[in-house]
Amino acid sequence: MATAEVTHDAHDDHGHHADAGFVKKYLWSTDHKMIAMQYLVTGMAMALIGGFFAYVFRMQLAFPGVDVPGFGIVSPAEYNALVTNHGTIMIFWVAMPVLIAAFGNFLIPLMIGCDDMVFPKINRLSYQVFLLSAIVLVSSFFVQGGGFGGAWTAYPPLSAVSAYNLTPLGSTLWVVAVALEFVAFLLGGINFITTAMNSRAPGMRLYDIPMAVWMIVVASILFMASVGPLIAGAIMLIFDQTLHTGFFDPAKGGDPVLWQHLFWFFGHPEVYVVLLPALGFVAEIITTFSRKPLFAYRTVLYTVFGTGILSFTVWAHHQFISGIDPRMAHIFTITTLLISVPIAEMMFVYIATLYRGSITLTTPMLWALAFLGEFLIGGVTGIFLGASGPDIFYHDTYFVLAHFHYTFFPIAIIGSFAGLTYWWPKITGKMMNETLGKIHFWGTVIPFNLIFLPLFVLGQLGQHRRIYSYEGFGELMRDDVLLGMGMQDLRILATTALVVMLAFQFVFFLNVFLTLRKKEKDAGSNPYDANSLEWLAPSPPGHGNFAELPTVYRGPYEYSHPDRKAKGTDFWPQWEKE
Amino acid sequence: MDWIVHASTYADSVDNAILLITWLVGFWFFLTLGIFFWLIIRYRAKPGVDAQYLTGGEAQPKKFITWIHMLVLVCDVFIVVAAIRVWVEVKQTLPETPETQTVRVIGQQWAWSFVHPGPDGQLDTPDDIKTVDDLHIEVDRPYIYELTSRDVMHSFSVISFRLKQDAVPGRVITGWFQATKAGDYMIQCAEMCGIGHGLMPATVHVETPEQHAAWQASQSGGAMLAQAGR
Amino acid sequence: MSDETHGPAHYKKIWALLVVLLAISFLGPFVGIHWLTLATAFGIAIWKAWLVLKNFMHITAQPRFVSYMVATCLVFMLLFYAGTAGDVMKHSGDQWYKPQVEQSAPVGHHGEHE
Amino acid sequence: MRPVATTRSTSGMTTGRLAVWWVICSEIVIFGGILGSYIMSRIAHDGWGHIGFAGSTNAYIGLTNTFVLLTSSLFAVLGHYAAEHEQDGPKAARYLYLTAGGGGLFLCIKAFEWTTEIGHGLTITANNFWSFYYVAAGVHASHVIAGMIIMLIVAQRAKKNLDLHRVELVGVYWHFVDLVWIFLFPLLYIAK
Repeated sequence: MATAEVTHDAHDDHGHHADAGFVKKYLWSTDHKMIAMQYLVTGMAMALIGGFFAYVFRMQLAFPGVDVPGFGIVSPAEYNALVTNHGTIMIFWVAMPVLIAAFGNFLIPLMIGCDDMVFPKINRLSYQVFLLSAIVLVSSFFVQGGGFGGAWTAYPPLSAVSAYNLTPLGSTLWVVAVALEFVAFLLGGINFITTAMNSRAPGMRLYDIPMAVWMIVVASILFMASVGPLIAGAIMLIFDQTLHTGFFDPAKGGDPVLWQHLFWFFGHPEVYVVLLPALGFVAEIITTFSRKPLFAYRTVLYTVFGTGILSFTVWAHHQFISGIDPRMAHIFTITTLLISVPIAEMMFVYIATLYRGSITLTTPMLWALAFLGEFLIGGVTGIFLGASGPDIFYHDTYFVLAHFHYTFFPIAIIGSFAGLTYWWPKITGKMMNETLGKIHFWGTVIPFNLIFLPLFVLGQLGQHRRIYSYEGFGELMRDDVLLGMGMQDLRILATTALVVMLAFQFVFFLNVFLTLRKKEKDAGSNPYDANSLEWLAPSPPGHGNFAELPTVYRGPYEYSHPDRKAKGTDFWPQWEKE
Repeated sequence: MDWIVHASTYADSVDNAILLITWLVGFWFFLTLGIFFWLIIRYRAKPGVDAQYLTGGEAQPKKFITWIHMLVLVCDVFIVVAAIRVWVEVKQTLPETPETQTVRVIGQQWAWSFVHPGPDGQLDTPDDIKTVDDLHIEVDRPYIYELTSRDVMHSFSVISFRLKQDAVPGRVITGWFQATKAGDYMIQCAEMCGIGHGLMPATVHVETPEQHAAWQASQSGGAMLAQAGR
Repeated sequence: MSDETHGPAHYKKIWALLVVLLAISFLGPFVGIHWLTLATAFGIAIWKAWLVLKNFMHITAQPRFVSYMVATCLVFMLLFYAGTAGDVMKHSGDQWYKPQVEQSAPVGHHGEHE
Repeated sequence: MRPVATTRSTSGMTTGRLAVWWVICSEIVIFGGILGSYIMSRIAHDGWGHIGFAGSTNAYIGLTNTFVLLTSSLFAVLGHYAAEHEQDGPKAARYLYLTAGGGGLFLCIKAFEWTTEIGHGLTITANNFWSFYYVAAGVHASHVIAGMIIMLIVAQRAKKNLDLHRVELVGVYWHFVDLVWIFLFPLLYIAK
């Protein structure tokens, strides 16, 4: 059991590390906060690449054959590579590193009241492997033949045989990058799980753990338990590509459907892997800014576990029409619809948290509420796709695309900005500019809806995905389908909105720049009067995080407790004894 | 759902299932969204009004959540039943009437090949008609398709029929359709199949029996040629 | 972690048992009954796995949740198998079949295979 | 110097042991994916039991290798005992060297076996059985190599009576590698 606790000399000792060289401080650090920043910066850089890709192929769709400023004329091969890598980057190199790795690294030790991860060196290794994977992926765009263009699902035989995909090097590098990335997150994930299980502050029982930590840990467990088959599949795919084995080649007795199962057995839980951390951030934010306890903490926890376990039973709903036995579709329809129950319950619980609260619409709160509202759209449109019969129509249309962007965008972008703006004072010690924050918020969320609502309409009209120009399809160039707009007008609308949204991201970078330039650290350790342990640490937390490692006396959401109100305050931090 | 043509017998079934889901889901969506915005507006921070300490352990709100729980489950049951009924109709039953004909659909990079049974109504006979990117069928006649692929995965999708099925190499998948309206409809490939994925539009020509017979007659020469070249 | 049963003598006993089981599973095919071969081979594999888990890895001496973790992962694999086998393991199903012929054995021609 | 975090154990297990079990869980699903795919393909193809497929694997070599791994596992657990109950670092290190030696012997036998098979034209592309054979055994062998490297590092420290708890951890990992082989043996060599 825990014997040694705080050793002040140790902290002083750590203090000297501050004047180590640049490499030692920023690249070779084992400090969980620095590794979090490394993940965050890498993830944001990759987000810029992914966003640029989106800009290029949206321009091509809106104005087929146009010389896209900053890229040039888009060929079909380039178009395929752009959409493929946009998807891959946004999920594996943006959502995962930012939501799980960056926030997990930053928050877990702070929120459970300890000074670092349990395996700091493995943590550093995890980032280095991740960085390597990012480099491998980016390099795959520049090799001979260009980047891999077989969709992020990489269905063989297209992905396995270079005679079919015509990108012999690009596709292999793509698989290698993805496999390396999985290794990085396995290392990181086991670190997160172990830290949260083993290094909690004294007094912190299971039900005293902040939701953000719970969610990141459950997400890491889901990732760890689901990724295995895909790692196995990636190994087989690499052999198929390089040595021409026939794991997925029907001519050699293999089966392409096997890959689909290996992929989606991971691919569906992956949705929840990135969803859960975002939900965790939202829980922290809406409780803080409505000054209320999280409604039914235990119910949320049970629904998280329920969702997690159910998410392993639904994967084939991505394959309804992809060659699986039609009888299996019945089972997967039922399990998929079942998963709506815990998710709906979680939504209701979050919304119920607002009831009789005292809501302040700060920037992080706006992001958190936008997450709930937008994700709701993503959630309900998922029902259409999870039901086998309607999926015959919807499969591979823009409806699917709009649906999962309504889930992934709130998760990866809105969720990240919610977390980032909320914990920014803790990360840097300085408050962000609220006005710029709100401009950025509205400048992101309104265009976001203008991008993807038209795409729902296009999907409803039967437009398929991953087609680089619709000019050859008469049925997809109709006039006057919605409010006097033709289908091409809707595409142009979506593209325009995307450009506007990307432009508004500079407001965020301006805000970051202005904040970092501020001289004084004006945040204080607890700017929001919040309860969880990270607000005890100084902002920004130094090496070792806490001056004295805290002890926990209660749950993280004790806002507006009647006993405390009598004392004239509406929050009751976890670390205060009385 | 009258946005796009429904030109097959089961297009309406698919649309009706979608419509049912739209109503059920739409109800929950607008209800939730309404409550959500109402709460945000109603409970904005006001000076002198404190938040209430509600942990959700109280009996009243708990009962409320359980209720919603049950209602969602009931909606799910309706959706599952509707979805499965459509699914069985489209994917798991084949027409067995004597006028049913079989066509072979083969995907390849980047075109669709079709093998029509020809005047005798039988596949693998000398009068088979092979075409590329043009499928000719008779209106109101049930067709069974045998779908396969020569190289990579493709997907045979006729939106106006609400028909979509992936073509998997090494696997022959059967299904059916019965067109109800004459006309030309678009076939899209709905599974990423390489560089030319965006460039393989094909057409299904739904013809009246007379038109179809005329087309068959015009093709018979070509069919003979194809046969000779075999 | 200080069980008396976990001394070197105990470990050697378990090792001996494992070796005996290995011999049995090796001898299984010599009886020539196909189902018996499979039953001995896989029954014994599971038994051996349990012996190693319990006696060498001390899974029962760990907190209960460790067993649950391992069991959950195994159950997920069974789930994967159950969901996938219907497509990959079968030659035909509802509305589909694989026209593929069996592969030929490469023995006889020692040489290049693509 | 070590963070306080590493000294806590709120779950009731030491951190290292907890992490090793999580590693094992993640390995279970990786091997589960490979072996599950193999089993499905194997059952799908009746011919895979015959000569030229699994019929051509050398069960005697499989038997020897299983024996070698089982024995090395015994050494690992004896090393664990020496480290934990006798606090005897050098003795534990000796057992670890023996274990790693077992791994080395296993790899040598494997190399001989593969060389013979490849010489007979049974390469990874011969047919899908052999593809699975080399991939499954190869991924397992890479775990053997990783285990040996870790084991030698741990043994170096243990010799100086340092980090003795790691002897157990690497042992648990080694037993898992052994466990995988226990299933690979009937799958690749016995079921014909």
